[in-house]
Amino acid sequence: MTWIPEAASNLAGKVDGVLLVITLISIFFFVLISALLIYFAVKYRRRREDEETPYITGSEPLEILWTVIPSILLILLFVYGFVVYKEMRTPPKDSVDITVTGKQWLWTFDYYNGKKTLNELYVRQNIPVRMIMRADDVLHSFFIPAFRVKQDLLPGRYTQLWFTPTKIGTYDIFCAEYCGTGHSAMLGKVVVLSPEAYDIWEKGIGVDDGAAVASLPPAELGEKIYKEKGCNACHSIDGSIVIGPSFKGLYGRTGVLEDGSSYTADENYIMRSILEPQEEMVQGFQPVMPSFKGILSEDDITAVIAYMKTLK
Amino acid sequence: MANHTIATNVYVSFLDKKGFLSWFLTTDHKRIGILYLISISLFFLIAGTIALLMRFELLTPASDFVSPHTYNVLFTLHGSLMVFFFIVPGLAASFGNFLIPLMIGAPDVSFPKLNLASYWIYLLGTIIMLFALLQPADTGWTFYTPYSANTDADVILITLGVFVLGFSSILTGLNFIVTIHKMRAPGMTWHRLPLFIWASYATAILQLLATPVVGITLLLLIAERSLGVGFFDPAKGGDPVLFQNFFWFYSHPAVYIMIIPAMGVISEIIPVFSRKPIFGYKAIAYSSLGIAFISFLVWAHHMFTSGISEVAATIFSFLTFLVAIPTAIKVFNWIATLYKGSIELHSAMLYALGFIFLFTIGGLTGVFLGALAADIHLHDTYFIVAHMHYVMIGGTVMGFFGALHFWYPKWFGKMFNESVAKLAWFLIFVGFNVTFFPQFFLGVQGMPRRYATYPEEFQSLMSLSTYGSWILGLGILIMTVNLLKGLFSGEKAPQNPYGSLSLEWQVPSPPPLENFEEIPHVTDWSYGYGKKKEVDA
Amino acid sequence: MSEHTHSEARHITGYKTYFIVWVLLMILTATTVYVSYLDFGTLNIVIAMVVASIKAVAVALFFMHLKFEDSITWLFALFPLVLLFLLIGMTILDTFTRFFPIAG
Amino acid sequence: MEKANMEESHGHIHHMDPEVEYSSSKLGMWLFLGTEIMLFGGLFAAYAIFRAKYPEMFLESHQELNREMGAINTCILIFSSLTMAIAVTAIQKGKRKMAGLFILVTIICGLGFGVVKYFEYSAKFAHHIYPDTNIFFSLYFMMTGLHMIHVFIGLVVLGVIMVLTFKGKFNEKYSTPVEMGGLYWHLVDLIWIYLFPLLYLVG
Repeated sequence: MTWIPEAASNLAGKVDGVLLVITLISIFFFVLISALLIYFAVKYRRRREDEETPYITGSEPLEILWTVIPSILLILLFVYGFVVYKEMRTPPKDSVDITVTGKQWLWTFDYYNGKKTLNELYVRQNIPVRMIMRADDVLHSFFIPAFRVKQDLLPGRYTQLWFTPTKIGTYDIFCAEYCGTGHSAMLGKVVVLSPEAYDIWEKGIGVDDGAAVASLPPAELGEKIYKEKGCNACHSIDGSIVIGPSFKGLYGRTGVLEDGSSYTADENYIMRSILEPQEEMVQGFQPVMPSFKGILSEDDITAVIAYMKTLK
Repeated sequence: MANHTIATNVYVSFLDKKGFLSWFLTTDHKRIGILYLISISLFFLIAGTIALLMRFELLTPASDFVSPHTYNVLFTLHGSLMVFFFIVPGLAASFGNFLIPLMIGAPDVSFPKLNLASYWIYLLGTIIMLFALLQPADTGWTFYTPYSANTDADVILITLGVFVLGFSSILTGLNFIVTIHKMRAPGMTWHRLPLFIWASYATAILQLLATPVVGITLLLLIAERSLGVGFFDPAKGGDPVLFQNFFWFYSHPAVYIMIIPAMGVISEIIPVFSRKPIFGYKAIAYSSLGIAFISFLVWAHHMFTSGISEVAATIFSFLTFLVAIPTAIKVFNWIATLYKGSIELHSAMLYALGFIFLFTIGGLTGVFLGALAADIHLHDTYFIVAHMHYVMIGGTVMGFFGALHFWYPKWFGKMFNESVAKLAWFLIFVGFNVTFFPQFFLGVQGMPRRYATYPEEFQSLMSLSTYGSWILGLGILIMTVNLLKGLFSGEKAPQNPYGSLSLEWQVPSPPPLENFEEIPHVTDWSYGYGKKKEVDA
Repeated sequence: MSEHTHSEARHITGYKTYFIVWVLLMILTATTVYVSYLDFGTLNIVIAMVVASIKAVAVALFFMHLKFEDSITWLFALFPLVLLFLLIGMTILDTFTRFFPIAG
Repeated sequence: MEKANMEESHGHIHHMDPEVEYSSSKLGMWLFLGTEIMLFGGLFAAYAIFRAKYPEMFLESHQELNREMGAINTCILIFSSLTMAIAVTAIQKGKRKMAGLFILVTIICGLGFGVVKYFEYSAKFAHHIYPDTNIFFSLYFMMTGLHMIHVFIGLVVLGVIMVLTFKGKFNEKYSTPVEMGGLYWHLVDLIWIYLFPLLYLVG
């Protein structure tokens, strides 16, 4: 295990610099204080009951010394932290905009090129990206540890952050602001692609990358989609109700809708529920699910249904 | 030092009167202190048990012990109970009540009936809180909007409970300020006051003037849920970040309400067991006031990533660094007090030294969070959790345990088993570090806080943290049993077992009903240990 | 220490003083209502607050006898106002300096 | 240290020196008033922010408020402050009956304030204006509502003090509760002095 996640953005090295300097200063003071503490506690331990101790009540030069030195150090640290922060908060002019919307408990990304992805952010190596951020319901916080960036998303107002991804790879996106039951399941991935790979992704249809996925059996593809597109944040596979109904035994189930009519969870009902979730609400659930129109293809939905069928 | 009080064998101890009503209707500050002590200890144990449950759930990445919703309820309860029911009233109300009149040479606080009323209000708050447990909130102890305004759980009751508790805190602070101003014994000038009194004074100012702001904030949250008021609701033109501004205007000073009394305790324990005058008395005394004042000016350092303006973030970061200075001064002064002392490693002293050690880590990691760039990465991760617990457990709780062991003989007139106390200290110290030190690394690696489930890459450190919590829990259990056992079967405590010069040790243990047979005449400060040379500082 | 000196008899304010203060308060109330019908732009709120503050000071000094209190009372009467300005000032500072940088 | 010497001369410590008790109560009361200022402080801060954010809403919405009723209430409250101040001076001079009567006038004024407020609130509800109408009315109802609660508490406190005054519990030597009640009532007035222009007289 490494001390700190891989530095995969232009900002990461700079933040690490601040962390390192403070760490070194902290270690110095910590060692100094604890060494003195232990040394004094051992050296001056009480040996006899009637030991004489000197009447020392203070020392002005010493006290000025240990007021002034930490003060100077602290102000320098403030300046260092501020300088890096300023850069972190000032996106370059040539950055591309990607809009991210946080919703309990999904990330939706809208790209400058008209694409739309869910929970997976695709970025091109060495091109600065500015994230324009907004929340649909409650506070969320967009956090990519490998990039050392974090910013809360607010309903009713845009916030922003920026970074230039420098290393090809896949990194975690966490929601860092508590947002309810599915908070810890509000995970995403940021995929940094080489310029060539990015071009291919940009031209491709749908969001899944390549033939390897297409060749999966439908139920396995469905399971992959279930995990990657955030279905798992609200729908369990063990029968427990998190936010929405569990996928376990869902296929073929019958029941009553909000308007009193009955439904049978056949292929068509499930497809409608994924594309227009609010249209036919089952009694007892909140209308909170986003539409997956344009995010899941018909093949994807078929795969998800195939996966559901395996969950008896 | 004052030696006017004659310790006679025949006296009426404040503990002598028996019966429920003699406690429930008491206006004796020492008894009210005990009532608070029992209440806060109970909440400490309950909230601590909840913490153990949470750590048990976090042993593995999946949510296999409790559901995510239950986990969220657990950390909300743990936070709210620990913060509002244990640590905010904590040392200030229990030891503050017991010690302030004794230390300044007064028979009681200025308003004894108001003091009792404060405790009743505290009880009322706890009763409301118990009802809130029926449908517990899942908002976290910070009640951030808009989640707290929209969640299905019952947020109104728990916030109402905290609101009511606030009044207890305000009235206690008010009482202490007036007491310290008006009830000092003759000769007890400001610069002869024990440092615990300075600390209590600074704390009381914070209690008095910061608490009403959280009161109105929670009231507005209640109005938001019940009347549809929209100050924090973006859909109605409100601003969720405004809630955070208001909330932290109280809750940052509240951090100092929690820690300053512990600093006061440490400043009392160290000179006694070093047999040395406290080093830099005035610097420690004024730094308490300094910390209290600056603490009103740093609240937004909890909000650097929340969407506040960059200008505000910069100003608040700068002010945050300022608050580190008086804190550093205190630590250096404590260390210097040890120099050339005659140090006895009594269990209370071990807690005090443990405090310095852990609080230094807590303070230094605070510097990371004050620095803007570093905070962006570390905010809302386990680094915050670790830092906060190093300050709150490593600081306040260590101070609280230290105070318990130090003043135990005075308060209850009994002795506890010192060897067992040292063993418990060792377990607590080790267990605490094993629990929380790994969390700094988890935070740096990006593990967010308040996660019911977590990615597998964090498992080894998370499990280590859970194992540590078991050691910590065992240590606290042993300590509790040891102290309780002492109450029933402990030896009778002498009047002044450590040879302290402070006023409270010059009366019998436990102190008589109105503390002093005759109001003492103070002629010197209470830190006059050691051999004076020709030149007096 | 000033807080300990209570040797002088406590000050009793005369009815006449109260009456004068009351007349002043009424005149100021009339003024503030009158001014609100005129349009001075942003000055309106400034005038309203200045008038209100004069009234508040008059009430505090004479009705509440602050004029005759010791320095500690003054300290604790004024310190909350300092904090209040900090709360309002810093919150406003945050709210109205939230720039959203335009890139590209 | 006069206090020190005085205290020493007292054998029974629970009968605190009346001077110390008096000055303690007064200091305590002022501390409490500071708390009250901070309690309203959050609302004042919210007011400042939202007024700066939505000046048009404030201008438009405040026209729904009845300026005359606000002005009448201001006069009532200021007058009640005057009568309360007179009551304090009266009891300090030992005139119990006069003090009691002026407290009674103060209470009547407070009730009058409540009645006017009742009509104001009813008029708002009749026009379907509620706390959730917009931010301005949220502020209006929260600020005046919290103030109204303080008026009611003040009335209860003054009611008790009035009865005790008529019963002769207070005199020129001991008038602390009357003075404390007075301080509280003046604070209620003081807060209204700000609420009136902020809510009723928006430019």
